[in-house]
Amino acid sequence: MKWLFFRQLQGVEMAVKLYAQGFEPLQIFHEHQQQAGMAGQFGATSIFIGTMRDMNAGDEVKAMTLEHYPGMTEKQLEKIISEASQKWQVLDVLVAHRVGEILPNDPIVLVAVWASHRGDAYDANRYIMEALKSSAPFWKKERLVSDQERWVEKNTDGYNKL
Amino acid sequence: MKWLFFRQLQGVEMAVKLYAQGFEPLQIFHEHQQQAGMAGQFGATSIFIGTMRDMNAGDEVKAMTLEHYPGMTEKQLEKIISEASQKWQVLDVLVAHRVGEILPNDPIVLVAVWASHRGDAYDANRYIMEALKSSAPFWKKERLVSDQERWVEKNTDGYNKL
Amino acid sequence: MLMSIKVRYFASLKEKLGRAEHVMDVTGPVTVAEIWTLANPGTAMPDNIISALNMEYVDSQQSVKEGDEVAFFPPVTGG
Amino acid sequence: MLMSIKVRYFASLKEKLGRAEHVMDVTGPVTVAEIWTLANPGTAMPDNIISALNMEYVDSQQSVKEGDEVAFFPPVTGG
Repeated sequence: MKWLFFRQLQGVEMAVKLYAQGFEPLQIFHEHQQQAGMAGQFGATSIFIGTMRDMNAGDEVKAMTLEHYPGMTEKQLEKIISEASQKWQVLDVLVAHRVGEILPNDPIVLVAVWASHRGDAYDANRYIMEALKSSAPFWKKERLVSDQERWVEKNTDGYNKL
Repeated sequence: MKWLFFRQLQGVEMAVKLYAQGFEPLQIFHEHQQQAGMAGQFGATSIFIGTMRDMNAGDEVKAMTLEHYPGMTEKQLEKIISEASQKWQVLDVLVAHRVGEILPNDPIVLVAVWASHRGDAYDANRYIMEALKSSAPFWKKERLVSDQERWVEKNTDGYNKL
Repeated sequence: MLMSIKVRYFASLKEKLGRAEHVMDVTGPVTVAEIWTLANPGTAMPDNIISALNMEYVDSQQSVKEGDEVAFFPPVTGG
Repeated sequence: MLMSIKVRYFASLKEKLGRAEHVMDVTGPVTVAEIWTLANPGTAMPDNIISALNMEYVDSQQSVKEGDEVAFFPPVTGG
């Protein structure tokens, strides 16, 4: 498991990790939880995993490149986690994201929130994910089965149904 | 991994499992995902894990017994999953719950929802969890550090902050 | 009409009543609420008690039929 | 006042402009929007392009100072 970036935020146990390869969300989650030493304190854990689909906008996609802005990406993710931890009572937050070349069924993002109560865990997780989608500097370029390449133009709002 | 009850619901891949022991949410999740054969289809997975805390209502708790109503519990959980799958576009749902004697830090419940898009995964997961809390027949009896035993009287609404 | 009805209790109610289940022969028509009264004479059903008939939630005014399973229990606290 | 400013482009904008980053010496005061114009004469900033200054989102009317890093990129599409 190799990560490009890792930082514990001050005060609360929170981590942002970017992976150039070998991204196993369940393993990262498990290791983080084991290390965090919160046994008995957390009653609610909300986990979101985003995974690459083999179809997008009606076209078959065979690969994708995830570009990011090293430095700003981490800074924005930390800011998002910090905002969430001010809005909700959370014990720990872990955000991990892939960068580089990925294939369908590869995981892209993990957001995990540990809290005493489920309302906080659910709300903080979703807030972080929506904020990541709208403000963390990552960009996706798809390679279609036809070998045509195209940039994904914008993310949709996850709260509204299409 | 031993389970008391397991049923695939018709039409969609959905499963309800009750465990009398050996409940490992991440392992159950992973096995279910591997067997479901959805690679490339799901873009969003929302997971909720409920875990026993060592404190409740201001008291230290050293153990808990989870009672259920065999037959009705499964029936109500299936009904909840069925309702969720009518309200949202989901690809798969897994609900697992412990019964019997548990200790602090032991997992109690797992709700996992696989969907194409994150809005459906988040909404369906939370709906299932709130419905489980309000209508699946499980009852908790706590044993305090003082050895006093007491039944948990009611669940709170997870959407409202206390 | 003589009916055989299975009656079950759970959790704190089971402990309070000192029994988990029993089978009653009753003459119908009879409702879920009347099953409680016949099964627990002199003990009013506590306000928070929930009724189920054949593993579905029901209003206690629902009628029962031969072979039905009636259950009474306190608010659920799983998850 | 002569300032050295690092300018970066990402994703589709980087491909369109054919460059990822460059350092410019400019005479201030100057805004983020003016940095674009000086760096890309004759090319209007596309409507959807977002500006960042030292890795924070900013309005393009924000002023820059010596040593700042200015970035331009299309809407983000991570997660």
